[in-house]
Amino acid sequence: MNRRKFLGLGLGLGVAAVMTPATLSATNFRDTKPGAWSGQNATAIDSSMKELYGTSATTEGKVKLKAPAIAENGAVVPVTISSKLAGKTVALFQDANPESLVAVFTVPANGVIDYSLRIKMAKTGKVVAVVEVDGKLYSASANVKVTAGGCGG
Amino acid sequence: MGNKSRIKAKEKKGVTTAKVMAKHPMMSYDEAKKKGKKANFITSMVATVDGETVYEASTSQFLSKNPFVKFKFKGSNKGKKLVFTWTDLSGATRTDKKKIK
Amino acid sequence: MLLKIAKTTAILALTACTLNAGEFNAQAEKDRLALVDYMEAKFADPLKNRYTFFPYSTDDELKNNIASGLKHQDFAIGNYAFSKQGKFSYDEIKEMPPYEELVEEGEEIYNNNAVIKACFPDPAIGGDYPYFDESKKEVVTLTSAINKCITDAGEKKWNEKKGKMAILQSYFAAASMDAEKKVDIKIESAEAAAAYERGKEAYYTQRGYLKLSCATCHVQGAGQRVRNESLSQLLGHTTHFPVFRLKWGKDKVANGLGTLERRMTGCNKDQGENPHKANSKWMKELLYFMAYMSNGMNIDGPDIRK
Amino acid sequence: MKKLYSITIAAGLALALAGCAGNNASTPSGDRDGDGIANISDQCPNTVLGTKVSKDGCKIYPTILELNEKELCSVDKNGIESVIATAAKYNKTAKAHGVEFKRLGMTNTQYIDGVNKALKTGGKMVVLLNKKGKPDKKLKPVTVKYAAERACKFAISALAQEAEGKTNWRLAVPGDGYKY
Repeated sequence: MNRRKFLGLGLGLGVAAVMTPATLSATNFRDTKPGAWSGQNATAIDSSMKELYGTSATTEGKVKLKAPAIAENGAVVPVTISSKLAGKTVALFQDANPESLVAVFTVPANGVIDYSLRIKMAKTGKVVAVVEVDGKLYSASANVKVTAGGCGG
Repeated sequence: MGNKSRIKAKEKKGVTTAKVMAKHPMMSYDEAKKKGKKANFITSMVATVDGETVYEASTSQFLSKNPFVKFKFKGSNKGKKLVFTWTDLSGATRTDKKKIK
Repeated sequence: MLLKIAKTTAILALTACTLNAGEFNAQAEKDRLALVDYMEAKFADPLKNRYTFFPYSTDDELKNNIASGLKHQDFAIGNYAFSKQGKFSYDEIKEMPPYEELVEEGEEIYNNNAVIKACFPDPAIGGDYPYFDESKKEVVTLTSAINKCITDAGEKKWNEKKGKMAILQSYFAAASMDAEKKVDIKIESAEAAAAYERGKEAYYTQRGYLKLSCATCHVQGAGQRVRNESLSQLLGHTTHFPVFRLKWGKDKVANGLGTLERRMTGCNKDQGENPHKANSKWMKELLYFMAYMSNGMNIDGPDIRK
Repeated sequence: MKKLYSITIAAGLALALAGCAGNNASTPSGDRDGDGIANISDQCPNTVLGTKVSKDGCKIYPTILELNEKELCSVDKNGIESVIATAAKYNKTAKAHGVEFKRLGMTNTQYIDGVNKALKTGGKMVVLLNKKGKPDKKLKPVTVKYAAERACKFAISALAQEAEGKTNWRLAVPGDGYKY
């Protein structure tokens, strides 16, 4: 990283910190990119990703996605996304529900890309995690089998 | 509105790990239709320490009921308060705090 | 000299005690050790011993999804002891399990209910039930003891399977785990031994239109699959109740917790039999046998299941 | 099954004793009912001629394991009333022994009740119930004949399995009958 870039980054952060109110500084991607969440393009991973990032071209790798191969219960599927990339945002998609996009994280200045969450999957499907670094997308995917779980009672 | 979020936050070697379980039905459109209720789910989660954002997520109806999230952030934060806020589709919001151990 | 006599007598008395207890639980102890041996042998090297223990499992399953080298205490967490895939989700969900607040609620029930508190002054009693009541000549489960306690005080009995009953028991379980209690079931009379034997017979007898015994799935079948369900083992079954099942808690979190009786009724129904009532003699004796099999194992409840 | 057997014997005994009181006339060494057992040892001195009897002169009932459920439960052979009566008879014992069958939401008692209700109202089908006791919309109703035969077989198999279990359950116990 050259000095200028470094300064620029520092300045950007400084400005952000000053300008945003203490509590809700959120960039709400639901407001800024509504097409990624609902509507005809939201139903598939590729088109939803395009709505969110302007492209669906991703490079496999540099992102780790942990998800169970067989979910204990489709209503509680634990997923963890981690990466050492200096990502700005992280997004999670799946194709087991009516719409694809599950969540978008904005990585804060002191943030670490190591996000866990529990998601719902209505059926067997694919989970895709994307880390965005300066407009470039890195991804990882995993298949999760969802069955009507558990014997008895 | 809503019930208190369960928060656990612990710092180790300059990295704080926070685990939060928000209390929310996370009623998706499909579930709402089946139950004859109105869809409502958390659409945004933000966590701050000393006013600085340490976690920020835009979320959907596909997070589990009483959604659990875990995240990490750097910095010397032991003893400070982690402030966690969620906002749902209806506009309701809830903020809870917990000291970082 | 006097001290010496006292000492000798004490030792003698102790020996007599062990001998006595040993008489009545001798068969049970033999059964328990044989079960531990069987499970350890079965999960020593599943791939190598597939023809003996896993005739229906695929290569892939045996190589990638079934753990090997399991020892006695490992079996306490049910099928997660060997199922690698299940264990991943289990560990993730245990990071902040949905029952935590229910345990707190159970503690509140306990602290605010003088009747319960008087009956159970020590909440860390997870490993002591079921026990054989020598005066009434019957097995008492934790559920039946709680219900007896509150009905004796003139209150209406609680649902034996879920709700307050399971929530209170989850606090007992957590308190027992904190106190590092182990399952400690005693057989101290011929009648108790007979109750144990009936429970054992019930466990190993085929029943229902599917002609399954409990053992078909949870002794011989442990580690194998029924559809996509990985079958847990009898050893350690009672250590972690009540359990929070994701399927039970799907609509209402408070319904997620269930007592041993709730789980057993479901299992009994799955055999294709009209299930026995939670407070029936049959159920209590079955649980008495099952709990004995887990003797010496750590209480680790409440826990999560699918 | 043993219990059922002993109940039958007890009932037979009571009948036989009552019978004895009225038939003192026969000599002790005679064989009043011609079953090959002398009156003095014949606990059932009035068995129908030709009946297979045991040493005590009473009719030998087939054990539950000897019953031919296919025959007994055939509606074509016995008529539906007889089949459902057989079902009811054996299921009562199965229930008392805690071994009654249940398939999906339906206990065997509910199968029997369903058939009886249909017979009363002249219905042709039996609606299957879910676990809440309400008609299960996902399952197709079955014919009365099918339900009656199933109820009959379920009742007999439950008892047969119980009887078998008494002799073979140890075969599954590690350290006992189960070898590996």
